[in-house]
Amino acid sequence: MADISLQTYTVVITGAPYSSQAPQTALDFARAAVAAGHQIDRVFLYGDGVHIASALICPPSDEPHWPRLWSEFLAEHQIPAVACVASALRRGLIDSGEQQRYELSAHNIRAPFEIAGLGEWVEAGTCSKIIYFHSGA
Amino acid sequence: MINTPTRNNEGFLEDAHSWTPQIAEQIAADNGLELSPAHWEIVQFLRDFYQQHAMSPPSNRLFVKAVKEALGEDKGNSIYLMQLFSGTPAKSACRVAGLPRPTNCL
Amino acid sequence: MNQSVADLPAHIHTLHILNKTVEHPRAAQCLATLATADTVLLIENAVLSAPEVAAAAPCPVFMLAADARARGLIAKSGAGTEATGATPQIGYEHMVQLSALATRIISW
Amino acid sequence: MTTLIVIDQAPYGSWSGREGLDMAFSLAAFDQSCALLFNGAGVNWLRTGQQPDGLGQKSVAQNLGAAAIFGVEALYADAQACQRYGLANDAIIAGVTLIAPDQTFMTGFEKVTFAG
Repeated sequence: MADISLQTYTVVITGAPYSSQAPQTALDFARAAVAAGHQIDRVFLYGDGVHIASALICPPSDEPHWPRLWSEFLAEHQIPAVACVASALRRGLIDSGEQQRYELSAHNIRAPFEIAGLGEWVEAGTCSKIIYFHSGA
Repeated sequence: MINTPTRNNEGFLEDAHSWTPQIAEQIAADNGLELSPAHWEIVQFLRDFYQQHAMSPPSNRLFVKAVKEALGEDKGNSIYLMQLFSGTPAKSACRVAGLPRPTNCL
Repeated sequence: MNQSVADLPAHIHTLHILNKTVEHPRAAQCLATLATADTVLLIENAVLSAPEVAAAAPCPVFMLAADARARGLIAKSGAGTEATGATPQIGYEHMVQLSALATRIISW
Repeated sequence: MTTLIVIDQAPYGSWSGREGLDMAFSLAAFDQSCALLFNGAGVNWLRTGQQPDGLGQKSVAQNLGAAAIFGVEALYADAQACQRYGLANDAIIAGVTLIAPDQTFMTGFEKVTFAG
Protein backbone atom coordinates (compact mmCIF):
# COMPACT_ATOMS: atom_id res chain seq x y z
CA MET A 1 0.00 0.00 0.00
CA ALA A 2 1.52 3.28 -1.07
CA ASP A 3 1.81 5.87 1.66
CA ILE A 4 0.16 9.08 0.54
CA SER A 5 0.73 12.25 2.55
CA LEU A 6 -1.59 15.23 2.29
CA GLN A 7 -0.50 17.79 -0.27
CA THR A 8 -1.00 21.44 -1.01
CA TYR A 9 -1.57 21.95 -4.73
CA THR A 10 -1.65 24.98 -6.97
CA VAL A 11 -3.62 24.22 -10.12
CA VAL A 12 -2.42 26.14 -13.20
CA ILE A 13 -4.63 26.04 -16.30
CA THR A 14 -3.29 27.28 -19.66
CA GLY A 15 -5.87 25.71 -21.98
CA ALA A 16 -9.05 27.60 -22.89
CA PRO A 17 -12.57 26.22 -22.40
CA TYR A 18 -14.28 24.99 -25.57
CA SER A 19 -10.98 24.88 -27.44
CA SER A 20 -9.21 22.45 -25.14
CA GLN A 21 -10.10 19.79 -22.58
CA ALA A 22 -7.87 21.39 -19.93
CA PRO A 23 -10.62 23.11 -17.84
CA GLN A 24 -12.55 19.83 -17.52
CA THR A 25 -9.56 17.63 -16.67
CA ALA A 26 -8.34 20.23 -14.18
CA LEU A 27 -11.75 20.46 -12.49
CA ASP A 28 -12.09 16.69 -12.19
CA PHE A 29 -8.57 16.55 -10.75
CA ALA A 30 -9.33 19.38 -8.31
CA ARG A 31 -12.58 17.75 -7.15
CA ALA A 32 -10.80 14.45 -6.57
CA ALA A 33 -7.93 16.17 -4.73
CA VAL A 34 -10.29 17.98 -2.37
CA ALA A 35 -12.32 14.81 -1.86
CA ALA A 36 -9.13 12.99 -0.83
CA GLY A 37 -8.40 15.64 1.80
CA HIS A 38 -5.66 17.50 -0.06
CA GLN A 39 -5.61 21.27 -0.10
CA ILE A 40 -5.72 23.50 -3.18
CA ASP A 41 -4.24 26.81 -2.13
CA ARG A 42 -5.01 28.60 -5.38
CA VAL A 43 -5.90 28.26 -9.02
CA PHE A 44 -3.84 30.28 -11.49
CA LEU A 45 -5.03 30.93 -15.04
CA TYR A 46 -2.34 31.67 -17.61
CA GLY A 47 -2.29 32.16 -21.37
CA ASP A 48 -5.53 31.01 -23.01
CA GLY A 49 -6.62 29.60 -19.65
CA VAL A 50 -7.73 33.10 -18.58
CA HIS A 51 -10.91 32.68 -20.66
CA ILE A 52 -12.25 30.43 -17.89
CA ALA A 53 -12.67 33.62 -15.83
CA SER A 54 -14.88 35.34 -18.41
CA ALA A 55 -18.36 36.30 -17.28
CA LEU A 56 -19.47 36.54 -20.91
CA ILE A 57 -19.10 32.94 -22.07
CA CYS A 58 -22.46 31.46 -23.15
CA PRO A 59 -22.31 27.81 -24.16
CA PRO A 60 -25.49 26.12 -25.45
CA SER A 61 -27.75 25.11 -22.55
CA ASP A 62 -27.07 21.40 -22.95
CA GLU A 63 -23.28 21.76 -22.69
CA PRO A 64 -21.30 22.10 -19.46
CA HIS A 65 -20.72 25.72 -18.49
CA TRP A 66 -17.04 25.45 -17.50
CA PRO A 67 -16.61 29.03 -16.22
CA ARG A 68 -19.70 28.64 -14.01
CA LEU A 69 -18.72 25.15 -12.82
CA TRP A 70 -15.27 26.45 -11.91
CA SER A 71 -16.74 29.47 -10.10
CA GLU A 72 -19.06 27.27 -8.09
CA PHE A 73 -16.27 24.87 -7.15
CA LEU A 74 -13.98 27.74 -6.09
CA ALA A 75 -16.69 29.42 -4.04
CA GLU A 76 -17.76 26.20 -2.37
CA HIS A 77 -14.23 25.40 -1.22
CA GLN A 78 -13.13 29.02 -0.78
CA ILE A 79 -10.18 28.59 -3.10
CA PRO A 80 -8.67 31.84 -4.42
CA ALA A 81 -8.33 32.01 -8.20
CA VAL A 82 -6.20 34.42 -10.16
CA ALA A 83 -5.93 35.22 -13.86
CA CYS A 84 -2.54 36.54 -14.96
CA VAL A 85 -2.91 40.24 -15.77
CA ALA A 86 -0.63 40.22 -18.82
CA SER A 87 -2.46 37.23 -20.36
CA ALA A 88 -5.85 38.67 -19.39
CA LEU A 89 -5.43 42.17 -20.79
CA ARG A 90 -4.23 40.88 -24.16
CA ARG A 91 -7.28 38.62 -24.40
CA GLY A 92 -9.91 41.12 -23.31
CA LEU A 93 -10.48 39.83 -19.80
CA ILE A 94 -10.88 42.93 -17.64
CA ASP A 95 -11.71 43.75 -14.02
CA SER A 96 -13.07 47.10 -12.86
CA GLY A 97 -9.60 48.39 -11.94
CA GLU A 98 -8.19 47.72 -15.40
CA GLN A 99 -11.38 49.08 -16.96
CA GLN A 100 -10.71 52.40 -15.25
CA ARG A 101 -6.99 52.40 -15.96
CA TYR A 102 -7.46 51.83 -19.68
CA GLU A 103 -10.76 53.74 -19.94
CA LEU A 104 -12.62 50.74 -21.34
CA SER A 105 -16.36 50.40 -21.86
CA ALA A 106 -16.87 47.37 -19.61
CA HIS A 107 -15.36 44.77 -17.36
CA ASN A 108 -16.07 41.07 -17.64
CA ILE A 109 -14.40 39.03 -14.92
CA ARG A 110 -16.50 36.42 -13.16
CA ALA A 111 -16.43 36.18 -9.36
CA PRO A 112 -14.53 34.83 -7.48
CA PHE A 113 -11.73 35.15 -10.06
CA GLU A 114 -9.31 38.04 -9.67
CA ILE A 115 -6.63 39.55 -11.85
CA ALA A 116 -3.06 39.57 -10.53
CA GLY A 117 0.51 39.24 -11.66
CA LEU A 118 2.81 36.29 -12.22
CA GLY A 119 4.18 37.00 -8.74
CA GLU A 120 1.27 34.87 -7.50
CA TRP A 121 2.58 31.97 -9.58
CA VAL A 122 6.16 32.49 -8.37
CA GLU A 123 4.94 32.46 -4.78
CA ALA A 124 2.90 29.31 -5.40
CA GLY A 125 6.05 27.58 -6.59
CA THR A 126 7.76 28.21 -3.27
CA CYS A 127 5.01 26.81 -1.06
CA SER A 128 2.98 24.24 -2.96
CA LYS A 129 3.08 21.53 -5.60
CA ILE A 130 2.11 22.99 -8.96
CA ILE A 131 0.19 20.89 -11.46
CA TYR A 132 -0.35 22.28 -14.98
CA PHE A 133 -3.20 21.62 -17.38
CA HIS A 134 -2.28 22.60 -20.92
CA SER A 135 -4.11 22.46 -24.23
CA GLY A 136 -3.65 19.15 -26.02
CA ALA A 137 -3.25 20.83 -29.42
CA MET B 1 5.91 75.51 -24.92
CA ILE B 2 6.32 72.55 -27.26
CA ASN B 3 3.59 70.37 -28.58
CA THR B 4 3.80 66.95 -26.91
CA PRO B 5 2.61 63.96 -28.89
CA THR B 6 -0.39 61.96 -27.68
CA ARG B 7 -0.13 60.52 -24.20
CA ASN B 8 -2.44 58.09 -22.46
CA ASN B 9 -4.35 58.78 -19.25
CA GLU B 10 -1.32 57.77 -17.19
CA GLY B 11 0.92 60.16 -19.09
CA PHE B 12 2.79 57.58 -21.21
CA LEU B 13 3.60 58.41 -24.83
CA GLU B 14 1.41 56.46 -27.21
CA ASP B 15 4.38 56.11 -29.57
CA ALA B 16 7.85 55.58 -28.10
CA HIS B 17 9.41 56.79 -31.36
CA SER B 18 7.98 60.30 -30.96
CA TRP B 19 10.22 60.92 -27.93
CA THR B 20 12.75 63.77 -27.80
CA PRO B 21 14.78 65.13 -24.86
CA GLN B 22 12.54 68.22 -24.86
CA ILE B 23 9.47 66.04 -24.51
CA ALA B 24 11.17 64.21 -21.63
CA GLU B 25 11.63 67.55 -19.84
CA GLN B 26 8.02 68.42 -20.35
CA ILE B 27 6.73 65.06 -19.12
CA ALA B 28 9.02 65.41 -16.10
CA ALA B 29 7.78 68.96 -15.43
CA ASP B 30 4.17 67.73 -15.61
CA ASN B 31 5.13 65.34 -12.81
CA GLY B 32 6.83 68.04 -10.75
CA LEU B 33 10.29 66.81 -11.65
CA GLU B 34 13.33 68.78 -12.82
CA LEU B 35 15.78 66.54 -14.65
CA SER B 36 19.31 66.52 -13.23
CA PRO B 37 22.29 64.73 -14.83
CA ALA B 38 21.52 61.80 -12.49
CA HIS B 39 18.00 61.60 -13.94
CA TRP B 40 19.34 61.83 -17.47
CA GLU B 41 21.72 58.97 -16.86
CA ILE B 42 18.77 56.70 -16.00
CA VAL B 43 16.63 58.05 -18.85
CA GLN B 44 19.45 57.42 -21.32
CA PHE B 45 19.96 53.95 -19.87
CA LEU B 46 16.26 53.17 -20.45
CA ARG B 47 16.37 54.52 -24.01
CA ASP B 48 19.36 52.27 -24.72
CA PHE B 49 17.68 49.31 -23.03
CA TYR B 50 14.58 49.78 -25.16
CA GLN B 51 16.66 50.14 -28.30
CA GLN B 52 18.48 46.90 -27.54
CA HIS B 53 15.74 44.72 -26.07
CA ALA B 54 12.55 46.15 -27.60
CA MET B 55 10.76 46.41 -24.26
CA SER B 56 10.53 48.31 -21.01
CA PRO B 57 11.81 46.46 -17.96
CA PRO B 58 8.56 44.59 -17.12
CA SER B 59 8.55 45.36 -13.41
CA ASN B 60 10.17 47.56 -10.80
CA ARG B 61 12.34 44.71 -9.52
CA LEU B 62 13.63 43.99 -13.00
CA PHE B 63 14.20 47.71 -13.62
CA VAL B 64 16.42 47.84 -10.53
CA LYS B 65 18.25 44.68 -11.65
CA ALA B 66 18.86 46.08 -15.11
CA VAL B 67 20.20 49.39 -13.75
CA LYS B 68 22.47 47.46 -11.39
CA GLU B 69 23.79 45.38 -14.26
CA ALA B 70 24.52 48.47 -16.36
CA LEU B 71 25.54 51.14 -13.85
CA GLY B 72 26.58 49.20 -10.78
CA GLU B 73 25.25 48.68 -7.28
CA ASP B 74 25.44 52.37 -6.25
CA LYS B 75 22.73 53.23 -8.75
CA GLY B 76 21.05 49.87 -9.19
CA ASN B 77 19.20 49.91 -5.89
CA SER B 78 15.65 50.90 -5.18
CA ILE B 79 16.52 53.65 -2.66
CA TYR B 80 18.66 55.56 -5.18
CA LEU B 81 16.08 55.11 -7.92
CA MET B 82 13.19 56.12 -5.66
CA GLN B 83 15.02 59.31 -4.72
CA LEU B 84 15.20 60.19 -8.41
CA PHE B 85 11.83 58.91 -9.55
CA SER B 86 9.22 58.92 -6.82
CA GLY B 87 6.33 56.50 -6.58
CA THR B 88 7.13 53.41 -8.60
CA PRO B 89 10.51 54.29 -10.14
CA ALA B 90 10.15 51.95 -13.14
CA LYS B 91 6.85 53.55 -14.04
CA SER B 92 7.95 57.15 -13.49
CA ALA B 93 11.26 56.68 -15.29
CA CYS B 94 9.73 54.88 -18.27
CA ARG B 95 7.18 57.67 -18.56
CA VAL B 96 9.93 60.32 -18.78
CA ALA B 97 11.99 58.13 -21.15
CA GLY B 98 9.00 57.79 -23.48
CA LEU B 99 8.83 54.00 -23.08
CA PRO B 100 5.64 51.94 -22.80
CA ARG B 101 4.20 51.46 -19.32
CA PRO B 102 5.90 48.45 -17.71
CA THR B 103 3.48 45.52 -17.97
CA ASN B 104 3.96 45.32 -14.22
CA CYS B 105 2.66 41.83 -14.23
CA LEU B 106 4.51 41.26 -10.98
CA MET C 1 -11.41 -2.29 -13.58
CA ASN C 2 -9.83 0.63 -11.72
CA GLN C 3 -6.57 0.01 -9.94
CA SER C 4 -6.47 0.01 -6.18
CA VAL C 5 -3.84 2.10 -4.40
CA ALA C 6 -1.82 -1.05 -3.84
CA ASP C 7 -1.19 -1.27 -7.58
CA LEU C 8 0.29 2.21 -7.81
CA PRO C 9 4.07 2.58 -7.61
CA ALA C 10 5.34 3.09 -4.04
CA HIS C 11 7.53 5.96 -5.11
CA ILE C 12 7.64 8.13 -8.21
CA HIS C 13 10.50 10.42 -9.07
CA THR C 14 8.80 12.27 -11.91
CA LEU C 15 5.16 11.91 -12.89
CA HIS C 16 4.89 12.71 -16.61
CA ILE C 17 1.39 13.83 -17.51
CA LEU C 18 1.04 13.51 -21.28
CA ASN C 19 -2.08 14.81 -23.04
CA LYS C 20 -0.94 14.65 -26.68
CA THR C 21 -0.70 11.74 -29.13
CA VAL C 22 2.72 10.42 -30.17
CA GLU C 23 2.57 12.47 -33.37
CA HIS C 24 2.89 15.65 -31.33
CA PRO C 25 6.53 16.72 -31.04
CA ARG C 26 6.14 17.16 -27.30
CA ALA C 27 5.27 13.46 -26.88
CA ALA C 28 8.66 12.58 -28.36
CA GLN C 29 10.33 15.05 -26.02
CA CYS C 30 8.53 13.37 -23.13
CA LEU C 31 9.60 9.86 -24.16
CA ALA C 32 13.22 11.00 -24.47
CA THR C 33 13.35 12.00 -20.81
CA LEU C 34 11.74 8.96 -19.13
CA ALA C 35 13.64 7.12 -16.40
CA THR C 36 12.85 3.83 -14.67
CA ALA C 37 11.88 5.61 -11.42
CA ASP C 38 9.28 7.70 -13.31
CA THR C 39 5.62 7.09 -14.11
CA VAL C 40 3.66 8.20 -17.16
CA LEU C 41 -0.01 9.15 -16.96
CA LEU C 42 -1.80 9.40 -20.29
CA ILE C 43 -4.73 11.80 -20.27
CA GLU C 44 -6.98 13.38 -22.92
CA ASN C 45 -5.76 12.64 -26.48
CA ALA C 46 -2.66 10.79 -25.25
CA VAL C 47 -4.76 7.74 -24.35
CA LEU C 48 -4.98 7.08 -28.09
CA SER C 49 -1.24 6.36 -28.07
CA ALA C 50 -1.25 4.00 -25.08
CA PRO C 51 0.31 0.94 -26.78
CA GLU C 52 3.08 2.97 -28.40
CA VAL C 53 3.94 4.85 -25.21
CA ALA C 54 3.82 1.65 -23.14
CA ALA C 55 6.19 -0.05 -25.60
CA ALA C 56 8.68 2.84 -25.47
CA ALA C 57 8.53 3.70 -21.75
CA PRO C 58 11.05 2.18 -19.29
CA CYS C 59 8.60 2.84 -16.44
CA PRO C 60 4.95 2.25 -15.42
CA VAL C 61 2.29 3.80 -17.68
CA PHE C 62 -1.32 4.52 -16.68
CA MET C 63 -4.23 6.03 -18.56
CA LEU C 64 -7.28 7.96 -17.40
CA ALA C 65 -10.29 5.72 -17.76
CA ALA C 66 -12.73 8.56 -18.52
CA ASP C 67 -10.60 9.65 -21.47
CA ALA C 68 -10.23 6.11 -22.77
CA ARG C 69 -13.96 5.42 -22.43
CA ALA C 70 -14.86 8.68 -24.18
CA ARG C 71 -12.71 7.70 -27.14
CA GLY C 72 -14.19 4.22 -27.48
CA LEU C 73 -11.11 2.40 -26.20
CA ILE C 74 -12.91 0.46 -23.50
CA ALA C 75 -15.50 -2.22 -24.20
CA LYS C 76 -18.88 -2.01 -22.44
CA SER C 77 -17.75 -4.88 -20.23
CA GLY C 78 -15.03 -2.61 -18.86
CA ALA C 79 -12.24 -4.65 -20.37
CA GLY C 80 -9.44 -2.98 -22.26
CA THR C 81 -9.28 -3.42 -26.01
CA GLU C 82 -6.53 -3.77 -28.54
CA ALA C 83 -6.27 0.03 -28.58
CA THR C 84 -5.50 0.27 -24.88
CA GLY C 85 -3.10 -2.64 -24.75
CA ALA C 86 -2.32 -3.70 -21.21
CA THR C 87 -2.12 -0.13 -19.92
CA PRO C 88 -4.00 0.09 -16.61
CA GLN C 89 -6.96 2.46 -16.56
CA ILE C 90 -7.38 4.64 -13.51
CA GLY C 91 -9.75 7.31 -12.19
CA TYR C 92 -9.13 10.93 -11.22
CA GLU C 93 -8.73 9.84 -7.58
CA HIS C 94 -5.73 7.76 -8.67
CA MET C 95 -4.40 10.65 -10.73
CA VAL C 96 -4.38 12.58 -7.46
CA GLN C 97 -2.58 9.70 -5.73
CA LEU C 98 0.06 9.52 -8.44
CA SER C 99 0.64 13.26 -8.24
CA ALA C 100 0.90 13.08 -4.45
CA LEU C 101 3.47 10.28 -4.70
CA ALA C 102 5.61 12.11 -7.23
CA THR C 103 8.57 14.25 -6.22
CA ARG C 104 8.22 16.20 -9.48
CA ILE C 105 5.37 16.56 -11.98
CA ILE C 106 5.90 17.52 -15.61
CA SER C 107 2.81 18.32 -17.69
CA TRP C 108 3.77 17.96 -21.35
CA MET D 1 15.82 24.84 -6.77
CA THR D 2 16.23 25.64 -10.45
CA THR D 3 13.12 25.85 -12.61
CA LEU D 4 13.56 25.00 -16.28
CA ILE D 5 11.13 26.81 -18.56
CA VAL D 6 10.84 25.00 -21.89
CA ILE D 7 10.03 26.84 -25.13
CA ASP D 8 9.27 24.38 -27.93
CA GLN D 9 7.14 26.55 -30.21
CA ALA D 10 8.65 28.52 -33.09
CA PRO D 11 8.46 32.30 -32.63
CA TYR D 12 5.98 34.71 -34.30
CA GLY D 13 3.42 32.06 -35.34
CA SER D 14 2.29 31.56 -31.76
CA TRP D 15 2.54 33.38 -28.45
CA SER D 16 3.24 30.59 -26.01
CA GLY D 17 7.00 31.09 -26.17
CA ARG D 18 6.63 34.74 -25.19
CA GLU D 19 4.52 33.65 -22.25
CA GLY D 20 7.28 31.22 -21.30
CA LEU D 21 9.79 34.05 -21.39
CA ASP D 22 7.52 36.12 -19.10
CA MET D 23 7.52 33.21 -16.64
CA ALA D 24 11.33 33.12 -16.65
CA PHE D 25 11.51 36.90 -16.14
CA SER D 26 9.10 36.64 -13.20
CA LEU D 27 11.15 33.96 -11.48
CA ALA D 28 14.27 36.07 -12.02
CA ALA D 29 12.54 39.14 -10.60
CA PHE D 30 12.00 37.27 -7.35
CA ASP D 31 15.55 35.87 -7.36
CA GLN D 32 14.33 32.34 -8.01
CA SER D 33 16.86 30.29 -9.91
CA CYS D 34 15.68 29.60 -13.46
CA ALA D 35 16.93 28.61 -16.90
CA LEU D 36 15.41 28.38 -20.38
CA LEU D 37 15.48 25.38 -22.70
CA PHE D 38 14.77 25.82 -26.41
CA ASN D 39 13.57 22.51 -27.72
CA GLY D 40 12.13 21.32 -31.04
CA ALA D 41 10.95 24.20 -33.22
CA GLY D 42 11.63 26.50 -30.26
CA VAL D 43 15.31 26.66 -31.28
CA ASN D 44 14.25 29.11 -33.99
CA TRP D 45 14.06 31.73 -31.24
CA LEU D 46 17.86 31.70 -31.24
CA ARG D 47 18.59 32.53 -34.89
CA THR D 48 20.50 35.73 -35.52
CA GLY D 49 19.20 38.32 -37.97
CA GLN D 50 15.48 38.19 -37.14
CA GLN D 51 13.64 41.21 -38.58
CA PRO D 52 9.99 40.85 -37.59
CA ASP D 53 9.04 44.55 -37.95
CA GLY D 54 6.99 43.66 -41.03
CA LEU D 55 4.79 41.48 -38.81
CA GLY D 56 4.15 44.14 -36.20
CA GLN D 57 5.97 41.99 -33.66
CA LYS D 58 9.07 42.55 -31.60
CA SER D 59 12.19 40.50 -32.15
CA VAL D 60 12.14 37.58 -29.73
CA ALA D 61 15.94 37.44 -29.97
CA GLN D 62 16.11 41.06 -28.77
CA ASN D 63 13.66 40.35 -25.94
CA LEU D 64 15.64 37.26 -25.02
CA GLY D 65 18.78 39.39 -24.78
CA ALA D 66 17.41 40.80 -21.52
CA ALA D 67 17.28 37.36 -19.89
CA ALA D 68 20.87 37.39 -18.63
CA ILE D 69 20.51 40.99 -17.41
CA PHE D 70 17.45 40.04 -15.36
CA GLY D 71 19.21 37.01 -13.86
CA VAL D 72 18.00 34.06 -15.95
CA GLU D 73 20.88 31.68 -15.32
CA ALA D 74 21.29 29.86 -18.60
CA LEU D 75 19.94 29.44 -22.12
CA TYR D 76 20.05 25.84 -23.34
CA ALA D 77 19.22 24.58 -26.81
CA ASP D 78 18.62 21.07 -28.14
CA ALA D 79 21.67 20.47 -30.35
CA GLN D 80 19.80 18.05 -32.64
CA ALA D 81 16.94 20.48 -33.20
CA CYS D 82 19.46 23.21 -34.07
CA GLN D 83 20.91 20.91 -36.68
CA ARG D 84 17.47 20.06 -38.07
CA TYR D 85 16.63 23.75 -38.51
CA GLY D 86 19.99 24.61 -40.06
CA LEU D 87 21.22 26.56 -37.06
CA ALA D 88 24.99 26.35 -37.32
CA ASN D 89 26.95 27.71 -34.37
CA ASP D 90 27.55 31.04 -36.11
CA ALA D 91 23.80 31.48 -36.76
CA ILE D 92 22.90 31.26 -33.07
CA ILE D 93 22.78 34.29 -30.77
CA ALA D 94 25.47 34.51 -28.10
CA GLY D 95 25.26 32.85 -24.72
CA VAL D 96 23.50 29.60 -25.67
CA THR D 97 24.69 26.19 -24.44
CA LEU D 98 23.92 23.25 -26.74
CA ILE D 99 22.75 20.09 -24.97
CA ALA D 100 20.72 16.91 -25.49
CA PRO D 101 17.45 17.30 -23.55
CA ASP D 102 17.47 13.73 -22.29
CA GLN D 103 16.81 12.16 -18.93
CA THR D 104 20.25 13.07 -17.56
CA PHE D 105 19.85 16.73 -18.47
CA MET D 106 16.26 17.07 -17.22
CA THR D 107 17.02 15.41 -13.88
CA GLY D 108 19.17 18.42 -12.99
CA PHE D 109 16.10 20.63 -12.56
CA GLU D 110 13.66 20.57 -9.66
CA LYS D 111 10.88 21.85 -11.88
CA VAL D 112 10.29 21.62 -15.61
CA THR D 113 7.53 23.83 -16.97
CA PHE D 114 5.89 24.78 -20.26
CA ALA D 115 3.93 28.02 -20.65
CA GLY D 116 1.12 26.23 -22.45
